[in-house]
Amino acid sequence: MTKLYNDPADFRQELLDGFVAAYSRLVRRVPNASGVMALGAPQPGKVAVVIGGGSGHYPAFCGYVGPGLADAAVMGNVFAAPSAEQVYRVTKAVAADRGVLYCYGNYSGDVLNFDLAEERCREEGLDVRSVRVTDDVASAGKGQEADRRGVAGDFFVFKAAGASAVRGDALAEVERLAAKANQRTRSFGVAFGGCTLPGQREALFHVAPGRMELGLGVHGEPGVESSHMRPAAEVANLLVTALLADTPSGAGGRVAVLVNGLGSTQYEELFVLYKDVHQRLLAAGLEPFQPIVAEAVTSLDMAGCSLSLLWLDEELQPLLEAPCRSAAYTN
Amino acid sequence: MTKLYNDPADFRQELLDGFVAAYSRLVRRVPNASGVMALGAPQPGKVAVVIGGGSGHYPAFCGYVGPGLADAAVMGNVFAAPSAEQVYRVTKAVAADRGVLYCYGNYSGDVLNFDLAEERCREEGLDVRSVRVTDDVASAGKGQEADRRGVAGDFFVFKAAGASAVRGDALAEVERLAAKANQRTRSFGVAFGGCTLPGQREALFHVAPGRMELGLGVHGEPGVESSHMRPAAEVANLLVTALLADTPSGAGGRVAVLVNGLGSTQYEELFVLYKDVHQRLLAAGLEPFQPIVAEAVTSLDMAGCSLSLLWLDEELQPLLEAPCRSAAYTN
Amino acid sequence: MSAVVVVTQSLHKAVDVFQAREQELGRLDAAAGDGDHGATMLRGLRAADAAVGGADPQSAGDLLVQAGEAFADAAGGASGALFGAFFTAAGRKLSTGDESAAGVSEALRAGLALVVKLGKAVEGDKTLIDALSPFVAAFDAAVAGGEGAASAWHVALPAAEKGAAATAAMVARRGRAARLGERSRGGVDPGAQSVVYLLSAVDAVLQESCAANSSIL
Amino acid sequence: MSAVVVVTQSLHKAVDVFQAREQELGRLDAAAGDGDHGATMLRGLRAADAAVGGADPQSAGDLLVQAGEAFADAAGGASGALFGAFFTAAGRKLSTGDESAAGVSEALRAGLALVVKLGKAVEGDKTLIDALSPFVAAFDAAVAGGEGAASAWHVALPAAEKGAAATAAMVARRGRAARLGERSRGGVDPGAQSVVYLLSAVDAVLQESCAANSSIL
Ligand SMILES: Nc1ncnc2c1ncn2[C@@H]1O[C@H](COP(=O)(O)OP(=O)(O)O)[C@@H](O)[C@H]1O
Ligand SMILES: Nc1ncnc2c1ncn2[C@@H]1O[C@H](COP(=O)(O)OP(=O)(O)O)[C@@H](O)[C@H]1O
Ligand SMILES: [Mg+2]
Ligand SMILES: [Mg+2]
Ligand SMILES: [Mg+2]
Ligand SMILES: [Mg+2]
Repeated sequence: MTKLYNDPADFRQELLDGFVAAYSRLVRRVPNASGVMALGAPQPGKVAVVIGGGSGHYPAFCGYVGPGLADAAVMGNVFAAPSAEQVYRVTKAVAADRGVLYCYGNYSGDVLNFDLAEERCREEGLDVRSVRVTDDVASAGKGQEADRRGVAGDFFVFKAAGASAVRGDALAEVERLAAKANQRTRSFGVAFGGCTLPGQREALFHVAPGRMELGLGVHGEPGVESSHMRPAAEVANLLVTALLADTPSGAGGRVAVLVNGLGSTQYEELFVLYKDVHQRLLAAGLEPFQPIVAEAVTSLDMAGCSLSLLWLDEELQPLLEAPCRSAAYTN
Repeated sequence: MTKLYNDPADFRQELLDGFVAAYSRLVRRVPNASGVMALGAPQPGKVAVVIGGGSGHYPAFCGYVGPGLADAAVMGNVFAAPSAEQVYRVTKAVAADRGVLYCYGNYSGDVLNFDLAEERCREEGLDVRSVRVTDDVASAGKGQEADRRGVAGDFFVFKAAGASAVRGDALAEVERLAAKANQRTRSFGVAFGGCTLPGQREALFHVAPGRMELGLGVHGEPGVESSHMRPAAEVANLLVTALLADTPSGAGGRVAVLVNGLGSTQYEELFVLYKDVHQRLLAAGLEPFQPIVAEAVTSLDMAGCSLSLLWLDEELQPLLEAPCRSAAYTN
Repeated sequence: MSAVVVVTQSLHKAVDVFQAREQELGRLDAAAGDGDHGATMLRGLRAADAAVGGADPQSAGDLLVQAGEAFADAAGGASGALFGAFFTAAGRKLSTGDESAAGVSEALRAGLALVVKLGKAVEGDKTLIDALSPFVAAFDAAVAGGEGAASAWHVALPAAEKGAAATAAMVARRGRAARLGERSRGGVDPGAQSVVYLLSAVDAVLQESCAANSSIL
Repeated sequence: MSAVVVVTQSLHKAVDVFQAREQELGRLDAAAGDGDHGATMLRGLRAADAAVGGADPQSAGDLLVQAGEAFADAAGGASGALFGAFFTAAGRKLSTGDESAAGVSEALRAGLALVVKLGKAVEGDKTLIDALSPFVAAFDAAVAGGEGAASAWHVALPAAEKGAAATAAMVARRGRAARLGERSRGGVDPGAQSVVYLLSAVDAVLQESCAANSSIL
């Protein structure tokens, strides 16, 4: 339950103020807009990577702004996509001379608003492209990959886009690589308990004691299936099985791994889970590459976790390995 | 509530296995001991910094092992100090030729076990010193600083010790600087909800709806005072006031700041809180230095947060600024 | 009552209505989505109301454009973009056309067309379209049958209500809820319900104005 | 029943007792500490029991030393170090001294002395000392009065129980709970309660052994 707030209507504004006050060594507020930009932006000679979405998912999105990652993040209200107007303003603030790539999770609200901003920028002659993250296998079946929503896989796609942009790749190339990272990323999550919007007393949803929800969305969208709670080893098995069943075409044997906590689930639990995830991946003949066990894309105080795999190749691996610096992730 | 586990009796073992499997690029398991050591340890020419304590506080303690931070972490069971035997074994595994510094929170169990290990090592001719972190102003009054327990201030003390050791300082100097960092660090915390030990169905304590506990310990030790829940701005005021009232002697005007989440409290809430913390520090004539808003020392899934301030000087600031790399903190 | 006053009073009324309905709409959204629909609509309407309240008296169309822009920006999310686009497109049409019943009808059609173009939903997808589209058709028919705007509005309202109610039996194919498949069946679509509350707020203003025996609409 | 058998059977019995008491001791610890005392004791006792069970039959003193080391290592925490030290120091004394009642008395005193030395607690600090110290004194007195070990143990047990019960009214001055000041008053100290359960487990074994009319102790 959200406990620390003043007027719930000011929540987005105040969290951005606090974020920028804390991390002024990395970011500043986009003037007159609900967004955060890297200190060095706009950076001539570089494609600008603009990420964004609703609030409530920190480190997504503002935690990933900085050198080697995003140039800016547009921040909507809790669980609400930012408006097209805000996306537009942030874009104008960070666009340099090589164009702009939008990267965001594939949700109706985000698509509508980023698309409107993209159209407006294009009318002004600014080259803007978009890569929508669609990693959640629970949200649409095989063959409908483009309809899937974006969850923790955001992290891999942002990292790939940021690393490509910072080394000077052209917009079409940054777009291609981000799209490729997305095309090869799969996630699946489970939830054990609901989250509560600031100022609300009732949780968005409840998970009955002793049960868990499979495939639940990061905004509390109900899962695709409900199950009794299982030991960590079985949950690991279930997550790995769901992803391997959806292995993307052209996949190799090396996978970047992200075990993501949604909010209330402890790091210790994530490590207990990872123990078996690791063994299952090895057993499936896969080589886990620089696994990350952390809170990368949260959902307020939801209890639960997800597993994301990115099947690497020789193009993508260096992008994940590349250095970067941001409030939430430094490599 | 802890949800992801197998046999609760295996929790420590499994989380360590998972941690080491995930971060094998940074750490490895200490052979035959409940601990984690940096890949480069033992490192000749360098004082070894050994941290540790009970599990349930990730990133403390194993998340802070790596270059520029600790050489090893000894990990006890959940909320139980590691045994003297384990401390001893880990010490022997990472001690090089410049001695060893123990850094840990000041709790009866930790003191007893680290002291026993220290004594045993000394008998073997190994120079071991200890710095106990005592930052929690809620746990003992002024004049009794040495009786205070260690909470999120651990982070600053570990960072100072790690940075001093890695640049080649002698043991006495590493000890002096870690002790100085501790002497100048103050923390105060509030809790909004209890945490649950793995396998237990009942929380360790409960905070009634609409109330909060002031000065609660990171293991659920009851707070020094109970209060009605307040808006974030008032909580910020209360935290800053408590720390400023306890300003250490010799304090300057620049303070390192850590707003620490205990587990279930959202990052967004911590930023909303930080907005007012920042303003209050400025109003008090203090200059916040590279603030960190993160989960640095957690308490399973407890809801709550703490504020830590380290009054810097020209010796300590470079230690905090120095580069480091670990699973949880890279600078 | 002038068309300008109808717009400003309707927004004012809508703020009251959505304040009372915020929790209910949130719960409808929580059933299959993310629970923010009530808060999003209220945020948008407050901003629209404020934008229009501060503006110099202009044409109703210009006011609607301003309201739509303020709504879209403050609300965000899917409904911010879609309701905002509806207001803006309707306002544009109104300010270039006339404020007769036929002009209002054209404006509504323009608004609906943009929402469909942006959101790509068709009737039966369990979205706000399921309330808005039948309303616009019924309003059109009433106007073609010779009704004035206020009376056509009142006559058409049940079509929106019926459309919204029918979403309960639908499986979502657009928006957040679309990922749920069969599990999205059972609840009324929050966006469709909001359409009903919005149109009802306008209706209330129009009926009051008729009772006071004004003319324009 | 030999002293070796008393040690092994007592540990075995203690595992059963603490299994039944784990939750209760956890709750006592949660009141002012961190709630892990029951789990910690049980973990330690299981390890001690396993270590001793696997060992070749040796002297009771050596077994106690091994039990103490296994206990301390597996339990961790404050009680791991302190109970472990008690067993180890008592065992060392027993294996260098004799296994008569006077020898047991000396061993108990050696154990207590190390616990006091390490933990620096005195009676009244609301720790396990408040149960252990009166027990050792009462045992001593009973032995001095001519009782055999088993009967002295039985006679001394109420002193531990009384000491543990008295901790409820104390303010903690050592260990985790010491930070609470006045708020630590009210509950029995978990470590003191564990002393009672441990001593009672030994007593049960000794009384059975007497009933079976054995001799050594
Ligand atoms: N593509 C779309 N076309 C038409 N209406 C849509 C579309 N996507 C979403 N909606 C409408 O928006 C409503 C949800 O609004 P809201 O909760 O405010 O946005 P979000 O889904 O971004 O949280 C849905 O109930 C539906 O009526
Ligand atoms: N310094 C000390 N001297 C004597 N006994 C102590 C001391 N510190 C703690 N204890 C005992 O240990 C008990 C707590 O044990 P336990 O919960 O297992 O350890 P921890 O405090 O490390 O969680 C207390 O109830 C008290 O009896
Ligand atoms: Mg939303
Ligand atoms: Mg403990
Ligand atoms: Mg919604
Ligand atoms: Mg304890």
